[in-house]
Amino acid sequence: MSDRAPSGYADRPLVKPPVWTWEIPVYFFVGGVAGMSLLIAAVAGLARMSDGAPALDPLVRKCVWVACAGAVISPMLLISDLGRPMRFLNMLSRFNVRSPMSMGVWILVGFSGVSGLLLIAVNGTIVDLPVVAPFAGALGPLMTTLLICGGLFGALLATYTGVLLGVSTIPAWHQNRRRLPVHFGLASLGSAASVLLLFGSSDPVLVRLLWIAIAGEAGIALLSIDRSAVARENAAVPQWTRLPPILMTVASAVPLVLGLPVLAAISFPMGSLLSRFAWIKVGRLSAMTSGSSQRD
Amino acid sequence: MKTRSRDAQRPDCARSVCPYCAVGCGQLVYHRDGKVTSIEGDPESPINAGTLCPKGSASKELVTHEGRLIWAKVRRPGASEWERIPLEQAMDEIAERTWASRNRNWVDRDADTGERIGHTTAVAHLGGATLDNEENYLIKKLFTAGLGMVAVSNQARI
Amino acid sequence: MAEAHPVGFRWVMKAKERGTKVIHVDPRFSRTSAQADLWMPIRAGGDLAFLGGLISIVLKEKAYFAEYVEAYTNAGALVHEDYQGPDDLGGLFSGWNAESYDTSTWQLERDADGVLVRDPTMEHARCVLQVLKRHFARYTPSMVEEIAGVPEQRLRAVADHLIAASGPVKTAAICYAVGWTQHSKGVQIIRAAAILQLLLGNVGRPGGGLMALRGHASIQGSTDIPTLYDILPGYLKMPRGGVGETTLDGWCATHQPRTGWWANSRRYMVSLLKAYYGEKATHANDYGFGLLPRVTKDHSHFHYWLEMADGGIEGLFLMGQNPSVGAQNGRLERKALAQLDWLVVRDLVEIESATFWKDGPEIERGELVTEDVKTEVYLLPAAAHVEKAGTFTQTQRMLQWREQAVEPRADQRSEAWFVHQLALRLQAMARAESDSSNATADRDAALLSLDWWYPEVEHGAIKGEPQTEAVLAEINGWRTVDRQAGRAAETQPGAVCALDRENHVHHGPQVAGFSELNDDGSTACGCWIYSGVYGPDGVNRAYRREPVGRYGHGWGYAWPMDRRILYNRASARPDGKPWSKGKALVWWDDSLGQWTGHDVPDFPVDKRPDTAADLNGEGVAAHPGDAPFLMQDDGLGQLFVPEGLVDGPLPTHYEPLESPLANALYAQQSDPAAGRFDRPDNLFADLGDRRFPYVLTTYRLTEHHTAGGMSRTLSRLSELQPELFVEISFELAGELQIEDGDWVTVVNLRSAVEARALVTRRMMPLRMGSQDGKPRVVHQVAMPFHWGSSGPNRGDVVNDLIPLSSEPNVSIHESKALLCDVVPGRRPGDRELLQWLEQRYPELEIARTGGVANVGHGARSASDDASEELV
Amino acid sequence: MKNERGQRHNYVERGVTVGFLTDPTLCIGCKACEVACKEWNDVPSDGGARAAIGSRSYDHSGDLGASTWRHVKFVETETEEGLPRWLFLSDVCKHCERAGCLEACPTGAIWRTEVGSVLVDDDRCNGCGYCVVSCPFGVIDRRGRPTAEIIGSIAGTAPSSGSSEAVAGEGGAFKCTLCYDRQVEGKIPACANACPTDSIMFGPLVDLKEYAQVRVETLHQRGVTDAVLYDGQEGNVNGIHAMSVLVGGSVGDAAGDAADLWGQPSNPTAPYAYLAASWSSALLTVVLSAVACWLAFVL
Repeated sequence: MSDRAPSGYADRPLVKPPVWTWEIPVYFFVGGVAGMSLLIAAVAGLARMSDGAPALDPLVRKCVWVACAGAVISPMLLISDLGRPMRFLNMLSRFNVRSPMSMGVWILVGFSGVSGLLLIAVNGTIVDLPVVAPFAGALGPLMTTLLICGGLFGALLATYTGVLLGVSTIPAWHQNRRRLPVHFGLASLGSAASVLLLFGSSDPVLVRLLWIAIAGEAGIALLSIDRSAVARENAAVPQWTRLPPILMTVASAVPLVLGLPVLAAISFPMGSLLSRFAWIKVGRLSAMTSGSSQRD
Repeated sequence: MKTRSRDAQRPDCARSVCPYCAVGCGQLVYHRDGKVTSIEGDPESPINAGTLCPKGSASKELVTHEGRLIWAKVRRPGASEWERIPLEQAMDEIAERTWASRNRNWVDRDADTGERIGHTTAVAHLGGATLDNEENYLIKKLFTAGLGMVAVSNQARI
Repeated sequence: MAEAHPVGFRWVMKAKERGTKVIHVDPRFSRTSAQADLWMPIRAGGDLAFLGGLISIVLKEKAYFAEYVEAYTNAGALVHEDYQGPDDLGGLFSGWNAESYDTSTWQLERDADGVLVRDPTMEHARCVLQVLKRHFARYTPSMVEEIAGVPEQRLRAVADHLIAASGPVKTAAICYAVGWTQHSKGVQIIRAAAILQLLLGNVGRPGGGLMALRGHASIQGSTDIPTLYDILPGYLKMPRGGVGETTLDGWCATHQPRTGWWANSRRYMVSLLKAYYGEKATHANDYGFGLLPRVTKDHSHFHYWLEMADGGIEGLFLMGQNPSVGAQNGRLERKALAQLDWLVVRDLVEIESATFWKDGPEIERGELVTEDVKTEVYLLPAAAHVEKAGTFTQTQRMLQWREQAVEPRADQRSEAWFVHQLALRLQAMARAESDSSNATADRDAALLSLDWWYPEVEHGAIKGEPQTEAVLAEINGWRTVDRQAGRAAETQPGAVCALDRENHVHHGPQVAGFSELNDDGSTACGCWIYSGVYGPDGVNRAYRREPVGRYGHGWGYAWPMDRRILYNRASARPDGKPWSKGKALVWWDDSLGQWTGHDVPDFPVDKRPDTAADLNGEGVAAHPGDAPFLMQDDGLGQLFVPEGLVDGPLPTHYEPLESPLANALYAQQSDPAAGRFDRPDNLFADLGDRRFPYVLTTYRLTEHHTAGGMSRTLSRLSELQPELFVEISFELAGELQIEDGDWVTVVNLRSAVEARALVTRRMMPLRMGSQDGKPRVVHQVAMPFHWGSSGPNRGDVVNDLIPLSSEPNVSIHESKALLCDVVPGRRPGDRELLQWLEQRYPELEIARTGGVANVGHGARSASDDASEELV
Repeated sequence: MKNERGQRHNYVERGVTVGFLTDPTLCIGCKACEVACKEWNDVPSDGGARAAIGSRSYDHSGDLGASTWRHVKFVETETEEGLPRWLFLSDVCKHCERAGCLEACPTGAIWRTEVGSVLVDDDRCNGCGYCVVSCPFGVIDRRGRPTAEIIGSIAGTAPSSGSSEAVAGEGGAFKCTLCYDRQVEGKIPACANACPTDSIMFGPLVDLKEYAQVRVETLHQRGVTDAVLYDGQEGNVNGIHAMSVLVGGSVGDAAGDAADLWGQPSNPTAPYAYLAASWSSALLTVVLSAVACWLAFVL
């Protein structure tokens, strides 16, 4: 036998790369921000309860506005990425627990519904309507349940996208199936806080939330430096995919320490958005190098 | 769930033979409304028992692809493009040219021995291995037995 | 076979599953080799030496099937005393007179009554078997290794398998294709295989024989009913000028032997003439024999194409062939088309041969300028196989009728329609001219006598289509009707398509077979070997679809007389009993007093096996009851061929016309009778020309079809093989420093072709003897030839690399064994290609300019000794 | 066991689970299966991710995908004596017993037919692409934009004829349908029907499984000692309906390196294996972030 290896298929990709384009990473970011802002609204509303009704202070109002904006933009992004956009309603024809895509769609529907109601509720016009008057008493608990549901849907919307990638055959994704939801959740929390800061809300809570997110991201970054997916060692990984962790930790912490929260509120969400693109890119590379001869 | 089954309403099915190599695989040519819908092996043929090779399997595309010539064309001497020509006019022109070239180069007798030759070598023919026996018979009958053309050849050269 | 006849290979695979050994001999390890038990790499051009080696082993070890050989072949016949073979005359046979052979010294001894003298013991010094033994004595295993590159123990393995699979109880089959025929000694290679099969007793027996795997759907049909220059339907020879064949009797003198089946030639020729000229063929005018044109030289494809290249041809009909890509020396072929006054191309697609004036390589290279090409080109769409009814004849001689599925569109027509419409017009012109003046009576006698009676049918929007069944009926043959004696009221029973275009009764009942044909004008038959396909019972046997039994009788119609295995009398012992129970095919049944079996007996049905030869009998009657080979004059298998081959009675190894090796066996380098068409645009590399160190061979891929017109235009086949490539061994790729997938240019004295390198272990350098002390290694490269300059999937034309040449007997070209050089990188662009070629090989420029070499052309090749030329 | 081409079967009515068994020791690499499949199903030309010449012997189809539902693979290797050995295998969608694509599909377009095959309903599929990243064998793909561009941009081979004009069925996910429409007619799939040497065997899965064991055993007796059965029992797809014998791997190995040689996963894992871990992590994050927010507010 000569030393010549047989021409086989060991170096050919075992699995197909994702077909998604830019709309999906943007949706991950927008959905995440919208989701987490509703969580912030919920906690804010409940934490500052007064006489049985959640406080609808400016922060909560802003959060609901951000959530609603996300609830409008997200479906458009998802639908535009579909191979056949006109058939998006087919997604609502069944509820498939085993499919993160199907669950995600229903989470988004739930989230949009609740944030819509909250938008109306928060603007107070509903309260003066004569027809609503007799139920005035029930408004407080209604608002509470709405906020709780909103917060829940919001947090799920921000984290299910991690599951969407984690539950796949792409090696770089499924090997990080536990880390991705946490990472997307924290990134969304921090981004939501940053967005609210940028919208002029000076509530000190936001800075604390940003700190929490930065700390979380730093933890994840430390965890993944040691081993992480095949993507890291793979030479073909472009350099910019290493940027997001830095933006979301160091580049955000320093401005905060220097008392320039606005700077941090720009750096963190940028890192978060870039991170979504990085995970899609790494996913593609991982698929293309999934051949058995390249298995790490 | 719409099944695109071609045989649902039993279109006619012609029994044919593959046009590619000389193994002679039997083919079933399904067609509907004057169009070929699919071609597959004839299961009863003792030669191919319903199977086909890649070329035989591509027979449907062979007879339906848009690259097939549809209209008669002529290229006039020196022209740089084709031009359309009615088929009947093309046949007339071809007949005239054949008649003229053959008569201009008719060899009736051998110059030295006077023996009757009765042929022309100025009009030639090539082809035949992909044609039907009936077509080759008519070609040889007209060209050789009729017009006296001897430069008649095809891919076989036996 | 798996490459070009995949479904044929189905049955080899079925046999292999039941234990049959499959041996594949090929310079390239192909998809056939992948499933073979034994692959035999061979130097292209060494096939005859390889077969000679096997024959030599079979003869030396007396491993031949003695009883079969003694009874059924001319092994015992005695060769003429003055016969001398290649060993005596340096590679030539006795009778060579510089141009051709005088075959008188090849004749076999006959007694006073003309019967062959045969030595039953086959020991006589001059008997064919001993001549054969001496002839192949020097084809020893070591010699075969030196010539063909086949290692000795591998040759031994093949011999052992063949011998073990032969004899009374077993049979071995040999299948071959153009890998053997497309050589300058092609016919002799087939002859060597025939000798091997006769010696092993495999001819005429089930699972034995020699099968040609032919390439086109009806190429067998196109030689049975030939659009060829030298034969008429049924392999009757065309009359030749200057050899005393002015009359039918003259023709019969040379083509109607007293013994053997060909004794019936006269009846077949007269019947054919009655089919051609109908009532105009009478006893008085020698049945119109004089109307047939005379052949005066070789009018086959290459010969008349060279006349065309020199402006000697005005018009050409291309009907279903694409010579610009499919024929050899493509540059010469395409430039010759530009010399025509008019060209008619009938094809499914716009093939390269129709667009040579528009986008052919010569236009790109400036050798032809569109405006200067005066050829008028008619491009007429052809109907596809599903758009017309008719018969194909496949490679086992079986006619199969195709039903028409759909109508052709717009101007698409069948060839039958085209020829019919052309015939009507030409006959009208002839009639018009002959009415006005009878000066042309002699010239147009044939055309006016032509019996163009065909009734027309209308289908879809098409009018004037000749009825295909009527043509098949004419091919089958009928009893003629004397039409002058008043119109017969109605058709007679057994007549088929009996009304002509004017609805008059045209002919009588069909004949049931060629045994009913007469030479008195009472029968007409378009092709005697097909007679029986459309008999008096009105059944179109080519249309039958009920196969019965092991050989599928009842499906289609195998000529002659639906017989599936020819010479099957040889599947029984001389006494008529089968050689063995397992291999019984046809045998004598005493109770019936007839031959019977699983196939139509290839023997007079009621002729007892022990019948003695009738000394003055006619035809087959002259043969004894144990002479299976009816077509041969003596009814015996011809190990030694005294008559009929122009380059020798026995196969002899000669080197290809372009070879890296000197002929190791004889002084004569290549087949003396092979044609080289020595012309400036058809040069051959000389022996030992170190500028062309590699052997080039060409082949077909499963995914494409010959010149590509029916495959490169289809997306589903093109994407399977999208680009032209050349298969190169790892060793050669190492020497040339090229990687798998790189561009390389394959170049020789004809042209240069660029292709992707497919570096593979399936091409192996061959160790062949030694050269100045060192073991000699010969590299081979292999290229598929499907690509051309038109259509969606384009590439260089590999046939541009191959010179015109012609094998002595059938003038087939040699495209399987040539020389080339392989240069890394793509070839120069079309504009600079010719200059680049002439720079590399100055003799090209000398040939083109007629002798003036331009000094300014830079580097000279080492072998150039021309004196310094002024610019 | 033989492909029944003459008679019509009634597997669909009787709900018999059917499948393929592909035997490379009978395959002659002619690709009739690729062409017959495309002709019957009108699959457009796969000008997309074309494997350039020279990278894969005579295999220019590259990979299974949206416009290549049958794909003959070519492996050039050597025998012990150093003679060439050329192996062919016709690859196809596995129609897994537990299919990743089917479970991932949010619209219910991918369903399991009465004969146990996994079928994409082209009228329902909206091209979300999630099945593409859920197939452990890398078979199903979305046709037209952007897969070709993505692969092209990464693999550095720009799609050779990446024609821009719309491809038939663009935007939908496609794969082998096991010729469900032919089966409804009682006919066998187009690829098995065309296969000249019956290397592709179609029939009830139970019979195929039984025949496969016998075939592998016969091959071993005949000296093809490296023949192994690849039936997807490893991994979590619970077996595949398109089995194949694999040759060319090391002798007596479980299907490990033979699978690698032929580019098949030796341990195919459908993504449902990751659901629990990933969702639990997500839910944990929901709770933790809620708590984090609470703390941020309360402190």
